[in-house]
Amino acid sequence: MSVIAPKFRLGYFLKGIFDNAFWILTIVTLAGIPLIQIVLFYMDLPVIDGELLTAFLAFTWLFNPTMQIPLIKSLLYSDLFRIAAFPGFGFAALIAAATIFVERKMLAKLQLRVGPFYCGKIEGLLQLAGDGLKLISKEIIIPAKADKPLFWAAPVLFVGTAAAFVALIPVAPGGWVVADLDVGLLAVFAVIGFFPIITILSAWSANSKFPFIGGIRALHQMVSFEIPLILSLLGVVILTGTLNLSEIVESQSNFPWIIFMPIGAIVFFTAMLAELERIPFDLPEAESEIVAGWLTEFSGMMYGLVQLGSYLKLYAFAALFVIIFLGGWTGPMFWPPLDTELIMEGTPIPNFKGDPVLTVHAPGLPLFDKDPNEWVLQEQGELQYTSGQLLINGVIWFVLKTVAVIFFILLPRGVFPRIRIDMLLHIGWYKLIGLAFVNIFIALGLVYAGVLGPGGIM
Amino acid sequence: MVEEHKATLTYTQLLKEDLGIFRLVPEDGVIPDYKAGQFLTIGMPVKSEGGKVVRRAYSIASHPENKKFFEFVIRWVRKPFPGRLTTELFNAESVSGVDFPDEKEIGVTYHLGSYTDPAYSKQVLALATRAPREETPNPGNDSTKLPSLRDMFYSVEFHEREVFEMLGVYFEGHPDNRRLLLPEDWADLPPLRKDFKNKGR
Amino acid sequence: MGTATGIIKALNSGVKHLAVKRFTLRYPEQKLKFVGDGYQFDPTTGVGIAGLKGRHMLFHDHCTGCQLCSIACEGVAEAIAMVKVPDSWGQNKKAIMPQIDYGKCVFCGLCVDACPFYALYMSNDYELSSFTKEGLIYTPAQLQVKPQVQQDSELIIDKRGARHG
Amino acid sequence: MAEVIPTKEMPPGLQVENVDDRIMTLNVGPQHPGSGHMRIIVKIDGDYIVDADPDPGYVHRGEEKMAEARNYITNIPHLERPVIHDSCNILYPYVLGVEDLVGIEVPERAKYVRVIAAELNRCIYIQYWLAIYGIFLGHSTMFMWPAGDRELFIDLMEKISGARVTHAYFVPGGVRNDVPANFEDVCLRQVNYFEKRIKEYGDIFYDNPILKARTEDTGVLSREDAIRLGTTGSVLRASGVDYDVRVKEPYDVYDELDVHTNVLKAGDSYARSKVPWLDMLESCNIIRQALEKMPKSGSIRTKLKPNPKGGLDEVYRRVESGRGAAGCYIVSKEKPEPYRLKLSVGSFRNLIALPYLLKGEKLGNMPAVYWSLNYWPVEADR
Repeated sequence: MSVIAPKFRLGYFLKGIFDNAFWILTIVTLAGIPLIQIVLFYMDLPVIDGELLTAFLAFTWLFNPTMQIPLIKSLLYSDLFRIAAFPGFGFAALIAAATIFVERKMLAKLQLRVGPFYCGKIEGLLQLAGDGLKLISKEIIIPAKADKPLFWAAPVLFVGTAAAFVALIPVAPGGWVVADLDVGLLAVFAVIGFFPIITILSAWSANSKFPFIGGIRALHQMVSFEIPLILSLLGVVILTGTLNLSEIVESQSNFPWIIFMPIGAIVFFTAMLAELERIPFDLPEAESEIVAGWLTEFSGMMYGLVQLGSYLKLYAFAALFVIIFLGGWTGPMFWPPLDTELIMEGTPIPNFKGDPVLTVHAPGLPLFDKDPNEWVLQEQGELQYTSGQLLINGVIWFVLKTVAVIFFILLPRGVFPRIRIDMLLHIGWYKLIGLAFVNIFIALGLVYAGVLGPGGIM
Repeated sequence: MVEEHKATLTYTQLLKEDLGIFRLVPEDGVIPDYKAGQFLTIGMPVKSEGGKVVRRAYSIASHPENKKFFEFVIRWVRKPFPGRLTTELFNAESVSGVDFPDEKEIGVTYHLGSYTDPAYSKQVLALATRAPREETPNPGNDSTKLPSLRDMFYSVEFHEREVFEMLGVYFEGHPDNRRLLLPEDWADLPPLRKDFKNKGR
Repeated sequence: MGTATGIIKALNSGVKHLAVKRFTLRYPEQKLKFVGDGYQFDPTTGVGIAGLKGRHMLFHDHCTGCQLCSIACEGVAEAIAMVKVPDSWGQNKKAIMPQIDYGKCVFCGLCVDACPFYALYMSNDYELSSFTKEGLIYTPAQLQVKPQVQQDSELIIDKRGARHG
Repeated sequence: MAEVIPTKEMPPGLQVENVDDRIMTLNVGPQHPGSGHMRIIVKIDGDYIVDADPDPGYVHRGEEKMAEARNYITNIPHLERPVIHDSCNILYPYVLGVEDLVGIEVPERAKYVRVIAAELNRCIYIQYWLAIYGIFLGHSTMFMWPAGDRELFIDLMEKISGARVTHAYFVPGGVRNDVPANFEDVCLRQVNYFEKRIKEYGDIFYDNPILKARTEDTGVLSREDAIRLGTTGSVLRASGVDYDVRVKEPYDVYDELDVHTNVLKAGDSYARSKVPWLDMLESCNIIRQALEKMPKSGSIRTKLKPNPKGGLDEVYRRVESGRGAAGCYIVSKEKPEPYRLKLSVGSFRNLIALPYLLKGEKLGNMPAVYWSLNYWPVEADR
């Protein structure tokens, strides 16, 4: 029995549509068009085929079928794309969204229920989008006497820090990382060190008791678990002799480090759960004790931002685990890469006399086969060449491994209850640090025995 | 129903180290007729507590036709608290107040059960007493008062608080005579009195 | 090592349930099947007949307007009011019949127990929601209509767990 | 001369507290996800609770006063409201008491049906309680499983009584209607399936080392204190007191059934949460026995006068409900309505142990201790 709600009136409905249209037009004209102009006329633009890209050229090439692919390629290789889309924020956010979906459905399956079911027709695919819309449309309430600037800044800072963490993660061979630092691992720890500060600031600024207790708990937890987190990775650093994450991955082309350092992996995984505030270590958000911990006073999209940040963090930690212990993108190729010469120079086909009359180019992947800035790099003497197959193969392995790790991060939520703060600190300071030292001794033993590491047999 | 008389101790005999026979003769007033469930509350001023009169209820052991004295056979129960009625034997199942506006009294019934004694665990012991009732109650400050049993049975604490707010019976000696279920700003009659009318029904 | 085995046992139990059938009843598509035609009462023996206590059914040709159902309801929910009906019946000289407000009714069924003339029964229909409070008041004419109910889902228990099917 | 600090005049009714810097007062409830419909005023020093004061009454609805205006039959739907998911058991002492007052006998078959319905209701209650215990400890699976498996018993109760939660099924003189045909088979099948599920609860929750580490040795209530505080039900039995009204003072046909009392010695939160779990197994046993011994046919209800009156009398009857002994004290004055009706319920009696146990505990233990007391706020308020 579906009846239109009695309050419905066509006039209000139309007025709503006109209102929306008016505001969208206003914002587009006042902000959108200037933004496009700034991007087109004032930003550094790439060089394509020896010609500097200008707005005019970009618009022209947009409708020129032969120049579309180089144009898109130049976009793919620009820094903006890396930060916003592929190895950076967009990719991570996509995996985070998938994580939320998988978490809901998997937990529902474990608990003999169906989970999100109706939104998006198929198994609640669009539920997350619905939740996002709901959060955006909700009112943001700020407690009286809160420290407003800090309170506003906290969620943004949280997402920003999580995104900075994501920027350090390499996902594919050939420098597919936003920031390829030589001290990548140190940078990771530096970024992780920001989270407790943001947490305690937001908890303090809310001027409320439950966030305060939650913030103090989060501080305890994060600070005490950072030490085993760092110590557990020292073994790998000793063996590889580098802090660069890409090089750590490349050192595992034969075998992942988890084979030699299972203890380190377990310590890192446990400390990771605590850093992520996942069950069984979700004390800062323990709902039955302290409402929602340091998230109690957040509402609307502020809460949404914190959630987005924490799932980005989850992806980044899972990726870090993959990079350090599971060998990152290394894995058997799905199809063998073609020789560089085959793609670039082609195979000359001779006629019966033996004179080459025809050159056949092997089909590469059109977007990924060649760097458009090749000639610039050639002149600078640092040409990088990434085969499209290698890239796609690497990304697939990386995502598969990350998803597997994420599954194991999600699983405890259905199986374990929350633990208590004193048990948590006991685990952190007594057990995990001890185990981390055991792991370091194993690594040192391997080095001094000459089995692995710099100068080792392998 | 409750009368207070002075009485003299006329005879004691120690049967065992913790069991004795005591006889009391009331100085004024007569010994009432026998009724089932009759008991006597004996109060004595205790010097160590500043002359406060401590009351305890005892069953009468004398023959129903004996009109000369009350006889008691009293056993000193040492465990767990010396000198008190043992709580190992009894714990409060419920304390319910009943309003009797016609008799100008408010009855309070303690239902006591026992957890440990196999003989008593099959039944519930009802202790009933009554307090005077006033037409315009002022809970806590009028004559509707009873001695609290909280010292004897720790478990009656919340029950007595409930009776206090629901019927206005103040329990002397109760450490925490606050409201329990009703709102703090309740200013009407105690709701379980008969003259408190439900709105509607 | 008790800790490790406990953790592994718990994880195993959790993962095992990923393969168990889901228990949820998907309500608008599936509806539970109930016993019988609803709760009825036999005043001669004084014993009811099992069934769901849903929306009432009023048989106009049995109702005498004796108000016993209304009196029974007074102490419970005051949901039953006696109203005039336009057509007159031989057994109902005053032409009054119960009108039930489902905003107040608690579905205890004491009115059915009170009726000595087999006039008031309860049916299997439980979908009574309405946008307005007035829509919850069912007049004698509405109560006369036998509800159309399609309820076919039952609890199934097999090797892969219990489910509604 | 000490300077007299001028004090601001406070509005009447406002209290000024001496604020200690170390002590923080938390209002846990009534809108707190870990309180239920009550407030616990908790004072914490760091992570330790120094004082806890329960403040119930948010769902007080005056059932006892309302009962004085209604007759013995129309009271039935009202008196089951305090614990709607244990409605048969909360109604049981009232029905027994009215039967004593009016002086009627219950047919043999009705007694068995009552026992079955009461045990089914006990399972429904304990599963609901267990679900909330699970979510209080952050174990969301333990919330969903019992809440789902509860459907098995709700389905059975609905087949018997026609309502899913508020059954209004017991009446003085028996029960309102006979069980449907082939009920025995369905009941046995679902009870057997549920016994298998109970083992799964053990794997994921009760044998979980994290749960044990969390709840063992917290909120320990010794045997002496359990007796002294007058606790009842699972709280008492977890402290090592062998007491169950079903065994000690059998009502209806419990004396013909083999009822085993589950007693644990530890008296901590873990033991208090484990006793109800064992009770569910025991309930399944009792249901099976009762189904076997139940007369296959016969009268189910003794006919009562339309408006029964009690004599000038009073009666106190008690039963073992999901939360412990539930008693009903009825004072009758030759009227169709009770003169005074008092419900003595397990939740209210266990509430007294809450401040006693919480003092000195950590804040993180508060939900575990609080809910292990088998406390149902609505029932305590009545």
